[in-house]
Amino acid sequence: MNSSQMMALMPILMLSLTAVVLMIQASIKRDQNVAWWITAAGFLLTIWGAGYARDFTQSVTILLDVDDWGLFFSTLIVFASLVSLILSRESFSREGERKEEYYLLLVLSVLGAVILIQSSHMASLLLGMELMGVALYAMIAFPEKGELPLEAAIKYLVLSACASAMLLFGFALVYAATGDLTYAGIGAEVDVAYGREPLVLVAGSAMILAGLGFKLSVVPFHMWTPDVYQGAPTPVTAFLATVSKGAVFVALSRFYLEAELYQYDTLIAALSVVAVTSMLAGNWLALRQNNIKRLLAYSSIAHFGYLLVALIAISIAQSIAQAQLISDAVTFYLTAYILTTLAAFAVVAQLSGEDDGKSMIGAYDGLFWRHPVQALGLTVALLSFAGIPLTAGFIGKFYLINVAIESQLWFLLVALVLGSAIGIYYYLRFIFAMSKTSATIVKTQPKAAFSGQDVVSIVLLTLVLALGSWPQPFIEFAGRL
Amino acid sequence: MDGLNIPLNHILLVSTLLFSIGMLGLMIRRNIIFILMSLEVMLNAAALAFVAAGAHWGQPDGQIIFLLILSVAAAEVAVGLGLVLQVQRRFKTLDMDDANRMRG
Amino acid sequence: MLMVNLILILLVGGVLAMLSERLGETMPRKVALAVVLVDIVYLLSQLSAMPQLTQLQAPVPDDPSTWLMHFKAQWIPAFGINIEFALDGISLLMVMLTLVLGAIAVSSSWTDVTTKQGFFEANLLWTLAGVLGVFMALDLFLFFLFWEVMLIPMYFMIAIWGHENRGYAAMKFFIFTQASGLLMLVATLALVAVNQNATGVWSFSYFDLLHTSMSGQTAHWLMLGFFVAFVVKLPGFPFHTWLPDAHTQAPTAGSVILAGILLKTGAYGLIRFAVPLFPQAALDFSFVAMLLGVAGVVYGAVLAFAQTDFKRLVAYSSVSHMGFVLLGVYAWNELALQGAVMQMVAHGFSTAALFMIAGSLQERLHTRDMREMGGLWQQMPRMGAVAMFFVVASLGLPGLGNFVAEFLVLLGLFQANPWMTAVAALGLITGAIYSLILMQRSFQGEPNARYDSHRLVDFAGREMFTMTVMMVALVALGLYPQPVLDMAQPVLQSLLELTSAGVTP
Amino acid sequence: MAEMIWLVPLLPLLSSVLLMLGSASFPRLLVAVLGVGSVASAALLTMSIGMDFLADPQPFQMTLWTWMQVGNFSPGIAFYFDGLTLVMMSVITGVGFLIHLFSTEFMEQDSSYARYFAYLNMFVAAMLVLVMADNLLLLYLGWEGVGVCSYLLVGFWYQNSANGQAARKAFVVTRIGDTAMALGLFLLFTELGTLNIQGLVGAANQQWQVGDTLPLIACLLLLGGAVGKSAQLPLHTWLPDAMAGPTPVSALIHAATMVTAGVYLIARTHGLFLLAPTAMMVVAVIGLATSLMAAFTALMQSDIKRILAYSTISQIGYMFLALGVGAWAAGIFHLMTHAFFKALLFLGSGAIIHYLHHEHNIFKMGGLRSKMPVTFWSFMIGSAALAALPMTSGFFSKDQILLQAYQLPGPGPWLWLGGLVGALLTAVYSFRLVFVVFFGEAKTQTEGDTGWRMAVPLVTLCTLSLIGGYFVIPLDQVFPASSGDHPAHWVEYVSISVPLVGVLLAYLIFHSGQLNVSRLVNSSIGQSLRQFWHSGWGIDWLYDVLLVRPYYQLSRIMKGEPVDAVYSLIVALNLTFNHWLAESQTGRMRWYIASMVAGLILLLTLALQIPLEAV
Amino acid sequence: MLEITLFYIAATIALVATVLAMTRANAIHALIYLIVSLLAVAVIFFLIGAPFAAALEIVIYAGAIMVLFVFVIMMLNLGEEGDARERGLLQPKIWAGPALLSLLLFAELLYMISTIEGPVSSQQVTAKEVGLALFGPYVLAVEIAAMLLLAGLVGSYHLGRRYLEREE
Repeated sequence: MNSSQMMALMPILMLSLTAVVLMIQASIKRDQNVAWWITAAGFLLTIWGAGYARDFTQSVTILLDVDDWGLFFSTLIVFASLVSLILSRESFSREGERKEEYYLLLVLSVLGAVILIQSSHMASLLLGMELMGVALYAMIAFPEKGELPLEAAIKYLVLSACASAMLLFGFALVYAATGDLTYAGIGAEVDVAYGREPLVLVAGSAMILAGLGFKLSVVPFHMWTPDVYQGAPTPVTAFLATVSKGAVFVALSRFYLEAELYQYDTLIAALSVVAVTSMLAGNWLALRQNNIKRLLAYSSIAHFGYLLVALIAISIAQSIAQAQLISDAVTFYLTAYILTTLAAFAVVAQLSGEDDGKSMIGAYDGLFWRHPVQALGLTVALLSFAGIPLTAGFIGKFYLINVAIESQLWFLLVALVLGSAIGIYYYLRFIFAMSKTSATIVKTQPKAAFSGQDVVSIVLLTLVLALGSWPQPFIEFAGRL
Repeated sequence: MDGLNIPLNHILLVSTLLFSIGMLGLMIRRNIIFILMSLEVMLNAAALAFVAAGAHWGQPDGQIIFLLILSVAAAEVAVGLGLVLQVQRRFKTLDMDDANRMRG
Repeated sequence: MLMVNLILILLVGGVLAMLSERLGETMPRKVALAVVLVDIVYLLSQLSAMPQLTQLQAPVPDDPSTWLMHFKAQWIPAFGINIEFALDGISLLMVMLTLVLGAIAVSSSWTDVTTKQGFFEANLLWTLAGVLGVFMALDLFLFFLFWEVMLIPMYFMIAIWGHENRGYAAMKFFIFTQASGLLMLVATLALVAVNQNATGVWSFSYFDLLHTSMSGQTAHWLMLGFFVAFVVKLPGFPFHTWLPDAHTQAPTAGSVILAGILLKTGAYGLIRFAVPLFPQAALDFSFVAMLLGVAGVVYGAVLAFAQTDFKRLVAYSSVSHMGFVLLGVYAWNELALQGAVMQMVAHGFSTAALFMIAGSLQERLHTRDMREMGGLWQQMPRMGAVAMFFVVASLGLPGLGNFVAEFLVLLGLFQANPWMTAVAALGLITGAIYSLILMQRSFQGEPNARYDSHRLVDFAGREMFTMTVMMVALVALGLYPQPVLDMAQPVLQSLLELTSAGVTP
Repeated sequence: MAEMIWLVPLLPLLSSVLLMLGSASFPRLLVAVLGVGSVASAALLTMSIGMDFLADPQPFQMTLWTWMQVGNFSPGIAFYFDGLTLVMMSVITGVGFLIHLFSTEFMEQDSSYARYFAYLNMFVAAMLVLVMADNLLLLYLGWEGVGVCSYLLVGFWYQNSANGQAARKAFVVTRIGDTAMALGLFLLFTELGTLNIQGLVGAANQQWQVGDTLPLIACLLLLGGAVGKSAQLPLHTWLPDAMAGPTPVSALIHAATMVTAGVYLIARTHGLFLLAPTAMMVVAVIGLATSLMAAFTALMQSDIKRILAYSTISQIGYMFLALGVGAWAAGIFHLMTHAFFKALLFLGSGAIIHYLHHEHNIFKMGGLRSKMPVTFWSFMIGSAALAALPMTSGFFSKDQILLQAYQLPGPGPWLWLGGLVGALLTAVYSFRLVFVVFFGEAKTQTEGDTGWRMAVPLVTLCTLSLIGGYFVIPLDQVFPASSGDHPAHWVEYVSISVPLVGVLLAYLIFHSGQLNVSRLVNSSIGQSLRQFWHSGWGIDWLYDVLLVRPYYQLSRIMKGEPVDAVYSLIVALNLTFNHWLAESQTGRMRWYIASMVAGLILLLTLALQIPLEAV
Repeated sequence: MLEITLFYIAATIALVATVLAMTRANAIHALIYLIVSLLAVAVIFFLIGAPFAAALEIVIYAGAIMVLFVFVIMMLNLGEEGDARERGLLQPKIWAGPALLSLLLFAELLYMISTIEGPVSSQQVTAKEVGLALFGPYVLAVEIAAMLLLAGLVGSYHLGRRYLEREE
């Protein structure tokens, strides 16, 4: 490895450094405040590092491939982690001085995610995913009391490990068929291998998709989502929903494209079935859900169903321009989704905290009159999820519909439209609850004081709106990735 | 020694069987410890497949992945067993069907 | 910039109205009224400075420079999306209607809304801003944006200040319009994609898309996408069922805006987009569309008659009246189109007034159920007389605006399809039946004993003033509709030429 | 004076608006002055215009402004004035003035005095617009305007919902006819390109031949409107119910003016009807049938106003008969005389009702001859004219109609015969009324006879009813001249004698009792026939069963919004899916794993599909 | 042929031991069967020319990881009741469905691997080769694996420590 490669690895190095510093700090004097600041500084450094590394994009060994796209998403998920970190500050109050372990786990998990995003090899994919996952298990189970976090952690661990096993088995089969472990190598071999052992290759790919699909919680691998979302501490849920899912989706698209899985029609058919059922089932499941965390879980199922449309479309892209449009669509949608989800969880974290009862719809009655800022934040987030214009979610949906039309994926388009139409209902239910004006609620004066989380909410809300109403700069930026 | 005569698909057959058995165990056991064991079986089956494939191609990569799987398994088991301790403390049982508070 | 400013004034005004609540309970409505009036004055002052207005010429549909006004600024060049507004006679007409009814709506909320006035007036103004956007946007993306965004403040108005079943009504309203809007979005994007494939350029501009050539099949499907969105908003049978609920539950000002303006966006969309963009498909589809129109006319009338809820009755009458608009648009000749435009304006006033009366009744009686009314004329003769005026207006009494509209529509329709006209004319009879029963059950008949003991307050100065404005407007429209007709005429003329060029005989 | 013609309708209209605006604050005297004065000045204006016209009978047209201009559709707010217009305007303003005057006393006690005059003035204005209109659209405006005024006035005493019911019935039933008329307008404009009456007739005569289908359809559609407004079969049912309004209203609207609008319409568009002989035949048959049906019904009524209402229907039937046989001038002449004597009769009955505490049943009256002499003589003269006794105005007009009907080639004599039967019945029922009400024993107390404001109109109308037959009305330029030759003398003698026979019969049956018909009446056939006639030939019942109740039923069924069921189904479907899927989220890990495995199997199966064939 | 025979024997042992492990009611018994299975797999590794993997399988998998299980089982001190309970749960009603699923999965996997042809390579991949690769192109993987183990360490420390603290 030469120094240029080291420069390319700057975000990873920064995160590792943060982890090390955290450990050293813990060994000197345990102070959760200092740990928090170290972590925050580490994340900021990582973001700087990601920018720095843009001048050194290249493959680093066979394991990692640092490119602009990956660096952008690294930045994004580190940003998401930063938000999660800020949200975490108020949480886990019972854990007292032990919180620095949580920060260390958070850093390790982000490290896993960044590696996952930049992976170009099965080994790095596996390790990144597992690093992210193992740290997450502990983060989910972090609260000392309560049964739900533990149950969530167990469920996530077992199911996730099961999915990893599927993924690994799939890898093994693909390896057996192609004799290569790098994405590019597989892609190069795929034609020959397909001629030789089509079944093994396709089956292996299908198992890989199953394993990754689990992390994305697409139907039929979605069952864990609501329980884990609900049980996990809210900042961790936010982390899971944005960092984990985002990174896995990036890795999936990389693998899918570089290993040229799109050459198999049947795989596309299977993916289409998954996409359609996700779009519909996710929305149906959320329809009458009263717990906002579970609701967001179900809605995420649908959203990754929508995203799969882009993946399917890119398989049949006719031209470079079309492929560019589709990759822009993925970038935009994923970004919009991550920002929106963060905006939603920023509010949920503040309002619901770790009290499961406060996640219920009843706790949101009249929020507009109690916490206007929070209510506005959640409203904008929900509208963005629903794809109402002026929000980032709308432009994302606009992209996806465009993609579906350009690629003439009519069935998927129908499912997308149907799903979106159903989705409006449950997003509105919460908005309606927030706007309720019962006599007691209206009398309470809104809180005048501004908390740090309000600032987070406002920042995210502004981002979601800005991306929705002035998307051009971002589109240009995404186009260059 | 050489493994010239062992057909790859036989080894894969074994690993597939192991994988299926592990899956079966995962589905039927309710005790969290057995569930973790089943996961080990599945990971091991995948590892076997990797090593076999590596041997098939005469590459060290299969074994390296095996090594990585090993560390993955170790990390997961470590956290998993940590969770087992907490489960026992908070739920007073290891039966996962009884440790079920969330649904719907 | 006029067009952008018009919208901005309302948007900013909404924020001001919301903030002004801190200065006093009653401040917001004053601010809101002032904002709308400022907008009106601004529009008029700018218009008076415009020489073209006196000699309206036919705007060439695909040449924005021939329009009254045109504004274009880049927005999302990646997709060829611009902030593009343009104004022609019909838009101008609708803009003026919106602002006037907006002022009336503010006035109707004067005593109606008691909680969170600031936010209420803000929503009202934002809805108006959205509607203005719809009437002026000529970039399909921008149009869609306004089309959707105006729903949100409207949704809040129903959901927060509505009556007993507001949650359901607001939800239904939103989902109907939103789901149909999605279809329109898909159709828009498909249209743009077709255009892009043909020309290699992304453009959402109406002026570029007018001549998109596509196969008949494609055009048919795309036209349907637009059609459904607009007909849901119109509302046309069988997509009307959100309307009675929304109207019934909305606060008075909400109903006024909903019936007076929001429904017109659907009609406007049909005239501006659904037909000109797909002339051939629209022609092929016109029979079905007219059938739906006739069904709406008759069905709305029958159901209006069956209602016992004052507002619901008026709501169904809207379904019936807007059926005429649908007929007028798809008869697609000058007479019928002029009729449709007239209906948009006249219905705006007459129904808004009826909803205001309903609101006043609810405010006084705390019910909308006509079984608990009766003989109210005795206590409130002024309100009764006003109600009578608008009832006969709504049943199409000659001399008032609605008659001109319905007559022109039917006359035009007769040239297109006499049999359809014969059935649609049933609406004149059924219209009389429900209109008069409304009067009978509320203001006439034996005075209800419930209200013997306490004095019901008759219309006072403010209410009479707003009502008078609308009455004068309707009489003027009925006896001298020429200004309105003249304003719409050049536009319709050029649209007719445009579509006839796009249709193979 | 001619250029002032627009003031004629405007004056009552302005007065009406003023009265509405100031209804609460104006003193009664001001109300009366405004209400009566406006019509009076309109009448004076009409008179002076009429003088000018008679001096120089030149029809003229006057456009105030173009109402609307859409393409080549450009109806104006424009008036056309000729002899026919003059006759109609004179009747409207003249009789209207008298009735207004009468009303000032009649309605004195009513709390809504101003509202009453506002409506009444508005009616006069609308009616004037109707007859003065230069085009059919403006005519339609007046046409609907009088309909609304009629609705308002019939339901004037709104506290009683029966009145409201009657008012709505009147409006809706006429609206049915109006709708047909509107369709006729559409057809005429579409085919002829104009709605200007003169231009239209001219164009029609150029474009169409006698006996073509299009003019037939157009005429039938117009006839639909006429039938509705003029309460002819089959749309006559509203008129008897419309008697719920104040009696002067019945006199003005439902006897003298509005109900004859149909006659006016047909007369005005006679140029069209001449192109459609079949339509004319239909007009004649409808007229005759209506006249007979109504006469029989009138015979059986006991409510004084209903008798007069049916008699009005019957008399308008005569006018239709006249129009149908081409006796245009005779029809209009009868329209005028009928306006005089029927207004007289209604006002008389109004006086009776007024002073008899709102008693309507003639069998509860009696012997009023001495107590209310003015009213008695009014009724005598009115009934004589109605029965067409010689030398009364009704005699001249009705006689002309019957004779011209006889002269119609073909079915003429039969129409004449039918007309005679009607004339006989008319005499019987009108004098039945006189004998029952004014002779015999007094059964009620009166409050004295009429004051001057009631008496003056009554006396004036008495005079007009007597001498009206000698008026020469300037219609020669309007209508084609009739043949001019006279039928055989015996025809005339029979025509003259039949009413006398009728009066005699009435005297014998209802006064002297020498002719005892009770056995005939009480026989079972007589009973049922009586019942049948009394109910107006069961037509109301028929409509109730065929139209009204089904409509109520339909609306009741539909009230629940059947279309919404579709959407409810969609919602239910979604909820079902939601339910199923939510059930699947059991929270059990083993189940979750199983679902994942099943998903994997599914995915593999899908993925392996095509390679299966490829292998 | 010896290798092949040994392979089949080892495979059979592995499979049987795994099945037994999965069906035991007593955790320690199951664990021991699992270790047997792992050892048999180690034999297979050895037979197919991966001695390094075989050694790791024994040392780390069977040795270290399984011992972790033993510790925890001992710590929790699961008694006879637990065994009885476990035994009672293994009803056909419970395993029939999952068994069917597993069978289906197996059938599908079997179907697709049946097409693979060719034996495993004749050459042994020695520990040296593995080591070279490991610290050559895979050097980053080693670093990341370290991080992974760190995460596992911190996680289990956090979870386990609380357990111990509570026990005191």
